[in-house]
Amino acid sequence: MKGMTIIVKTISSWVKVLIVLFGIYIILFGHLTPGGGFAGGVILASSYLLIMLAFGREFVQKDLPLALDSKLDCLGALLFAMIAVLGLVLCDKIFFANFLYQEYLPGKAFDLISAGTIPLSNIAIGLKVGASLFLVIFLLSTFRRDTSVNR
Amino acid sequence: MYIFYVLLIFIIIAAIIAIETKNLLSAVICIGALGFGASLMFLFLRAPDIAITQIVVEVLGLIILIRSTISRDLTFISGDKEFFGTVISIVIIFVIFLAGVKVFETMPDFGTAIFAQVSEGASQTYIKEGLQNTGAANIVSSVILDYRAYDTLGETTVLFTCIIGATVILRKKAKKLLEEPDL
Amino acid sequence: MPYALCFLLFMLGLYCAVVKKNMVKIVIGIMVMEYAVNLFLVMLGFRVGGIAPIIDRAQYDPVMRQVAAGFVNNSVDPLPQALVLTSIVISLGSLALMISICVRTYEKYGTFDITQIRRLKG
Amino acid sequence: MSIPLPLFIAVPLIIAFILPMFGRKGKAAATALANLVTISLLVFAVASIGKTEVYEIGKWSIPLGINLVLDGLSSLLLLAINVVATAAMLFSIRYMEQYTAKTKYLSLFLLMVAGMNGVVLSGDIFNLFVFLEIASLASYALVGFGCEHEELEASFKYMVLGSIASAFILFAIALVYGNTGTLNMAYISMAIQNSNSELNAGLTFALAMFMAGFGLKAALVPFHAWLPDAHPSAPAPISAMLSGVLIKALGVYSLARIIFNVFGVSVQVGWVLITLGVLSMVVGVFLAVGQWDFKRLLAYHSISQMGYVILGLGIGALILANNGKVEWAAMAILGGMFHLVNHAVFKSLLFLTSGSVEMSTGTRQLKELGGLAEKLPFTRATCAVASASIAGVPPFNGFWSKMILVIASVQAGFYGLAVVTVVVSLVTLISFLKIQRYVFLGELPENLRQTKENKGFMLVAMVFLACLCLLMGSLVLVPGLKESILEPAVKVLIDGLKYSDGIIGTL
Repeated sequence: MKGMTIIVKTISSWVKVLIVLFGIYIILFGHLTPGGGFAGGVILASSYLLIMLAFGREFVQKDLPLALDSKLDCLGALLFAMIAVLGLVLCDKIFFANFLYQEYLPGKAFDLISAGTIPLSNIAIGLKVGASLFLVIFLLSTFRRDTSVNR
Repeated sequence: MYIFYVLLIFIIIAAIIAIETKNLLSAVICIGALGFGASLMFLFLRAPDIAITQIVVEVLGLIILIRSTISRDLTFISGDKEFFGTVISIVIIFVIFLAGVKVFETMPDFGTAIFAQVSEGASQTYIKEGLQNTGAANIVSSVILDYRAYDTLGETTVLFTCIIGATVILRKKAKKLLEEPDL
Repeated sequence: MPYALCFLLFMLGLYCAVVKKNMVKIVIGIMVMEYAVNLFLVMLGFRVGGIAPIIDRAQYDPVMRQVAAGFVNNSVDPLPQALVLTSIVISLGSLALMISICVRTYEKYGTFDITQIRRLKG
Repeated sequence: MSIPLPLFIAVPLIIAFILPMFGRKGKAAATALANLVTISLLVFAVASIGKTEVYEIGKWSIPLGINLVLDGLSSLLLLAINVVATAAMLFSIRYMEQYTAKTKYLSLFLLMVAGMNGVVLSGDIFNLFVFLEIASLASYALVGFGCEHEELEASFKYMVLGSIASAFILFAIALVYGNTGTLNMAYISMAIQNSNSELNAGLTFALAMFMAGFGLKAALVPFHAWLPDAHPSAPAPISAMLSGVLIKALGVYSLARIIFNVFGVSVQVGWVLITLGVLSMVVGVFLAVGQWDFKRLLAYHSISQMGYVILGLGIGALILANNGKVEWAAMAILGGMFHLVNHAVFKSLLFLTSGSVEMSTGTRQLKELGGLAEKLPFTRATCAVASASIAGVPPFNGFWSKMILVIASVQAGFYGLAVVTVVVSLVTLISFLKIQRYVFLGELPENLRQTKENKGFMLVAMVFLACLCLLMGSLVLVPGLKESILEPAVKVLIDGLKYSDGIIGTL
């Protein structure tokens, strides 16, 4: 797939920035407003999807190689699990304790930096979801091309 | 209240068209309509978190479904399974449905919210003390990432499992010749 | 009554998954079932004239560390919403896995019709 | 030494997240790491025998948060899961060399183990559902791991029925929430006790949906269509896991927990369980006799043997609901539980031997095999042990559990059921004599002259399970073992609704 016309390419490269920003906003403010890691992650994935549709797969492949993408996927999941285990280590042997809020950084209600581990978890989930959903769509769309050559 | 009926009937019509149409592409598009209807419904049910998530998931799910259906050789389908089996399934499903309708009459009415009637339910505490206990103004966020964060770990793992599973299913070569044993 | 309509949606999905013979149709049936369950769960937590479970600055008293009574008495149930978020993710994941199995099967057999995909007996 | 319960889930999860990053070069390291995880989980499981513990995640007291519950039943299942997982993982070291993407395989395997551990430890019904989904989704992907025609077809069939089952279970959870306003199993149980003696319509419907959903996961007879396709199609260690523990952890355990501890037993439920059990036993065994595919035959026997377990539970539930003698109910449930553990061991051993035969010869059609007794002496010996166990030949473990079931049904006055049990056992013996006859005895086909025995860890895994088959009779015969492993599990089920008092009371 070569990509689409110049109009689509120009517009989507602009829109991409907006979508990414919106996704990051949704992730970061997940504990204050509607949204959260999951919705934001899906939005991030769809921004890359837009680029893929407009510019073709090879372009995205250069920008975000598949191997890196699957590493990001593992990393996001690992981060979230680490937040859980850190509670086991730092906070009185309690799995999933919100150790930041309770012990180190209570923050002020309605501030961006508040609620302890909740924003951190949102970021980890956003990373994980964005990477993994993009990965699966990429796989599904490239798979068809390979088979059509084989048949 | 009537908005819920309108939306539900819209959703059900979309589902019926999606199920009965012979064209796979229109079936997928009807699923899109269903999903957006559901998203609106969530918005009217005062669940903005879910409405946002539903709408973005819907877009992504539609792309996944369309990717898999368009430009396959066979977008049109014909006929169901054998007649006898179909009739039996429909009868069984209809009986379960009637039983279900009877059951729902005994449940608390729509719009009365079961949690408000239970004395020591968890939800009351979430609403009253959620902000104080976790520091998050979005109570849903505080439930999924603090009170019930373990569920969310499970949810992340489910997604991870599916992605690993999809990469495994879609890999190019599954079997290889066995070299001489090294163990 | 809305519950019964929701259950009707669930049963439509079940009908589609059991009776149809096209793989994509079966996947659609399962999706419809999952939508029905999600709707049902959120409906359980709704109350008439409710507000979303997100606290405003105006509804919180930082000195007393208390939430305004208007919020406590009117907020809808946050717990089913949290469950539905989890369940939406699960259904998206299983959709991805199911579609990849379908696509791979299509590549092997050249059809989505399960009556023609019958290598296994019984 | 006390082990924090979340480690049962956290350790395999974290390693599973790390493993796909290893890539092709780190395959040996990844394999070693995965084996280390399963072995350490087994050590944890052994260390947790005889303990009762409630662990609240994130310091939130229930019903605010989620709790993990370790009691007799959970620790029995944990033991079974991790024993079979260890053996299957040892077996995969060499067996999975014939497939690509081994690190992903290991990751999925650990996710499945983590899911099952999560299911048996969970005290919250929605959390149970989430972990059930992890285990099921990992198993759908693993069934299709070979990506051949049959495997993909079986995987799709399994996935469709499994997803329908999950939707049923989730709907039932929603109904329970709509009627009781809580998700914690102890609180649900308390709400049911407090309301009045009869279940209301919504909860009855929820119970029916739970039974359909978990029945599908456990492949009881009206819902068994996916099992004979899915279990043989998977790679052999995965077949061992699926037949050995997955259907038990997701199906039977959850069913028993929901019926006995959450909703409480009733006469109707007892009869439904007995009917399902007898149907599964009879239909499964007669369908099995006619099979000519090694693994498919074994898969049908899984249905039949699960029938024994459900029959034991059903008789127990019926006696308890009728306020009969508790000792009799205990006997029946003991038989069921003991057979569950035994079946985990000998069925996984049988699948491993079938994998060994398939790997050496390249086929699993009984008609194409024969005379392998001299070529594959260890496989032959372990297969003979496992066949004797499943058919209930005296010194092996299967005999003891079947005998307990027969005694229990005679005590309870169900003479017909006792006869059915014995007859099904005889038919099982016949079909396993068929396996011995066609695989290991008879004439060696020309193309199998070069067959070599598999060496190394595959043998270790098979011999380990075979020794367990021989020794597990001692679980009921040696007094100390019975009280520490099986009795607590039976007691949890006998105590029924006291489950909630135990958990809420410990606060």
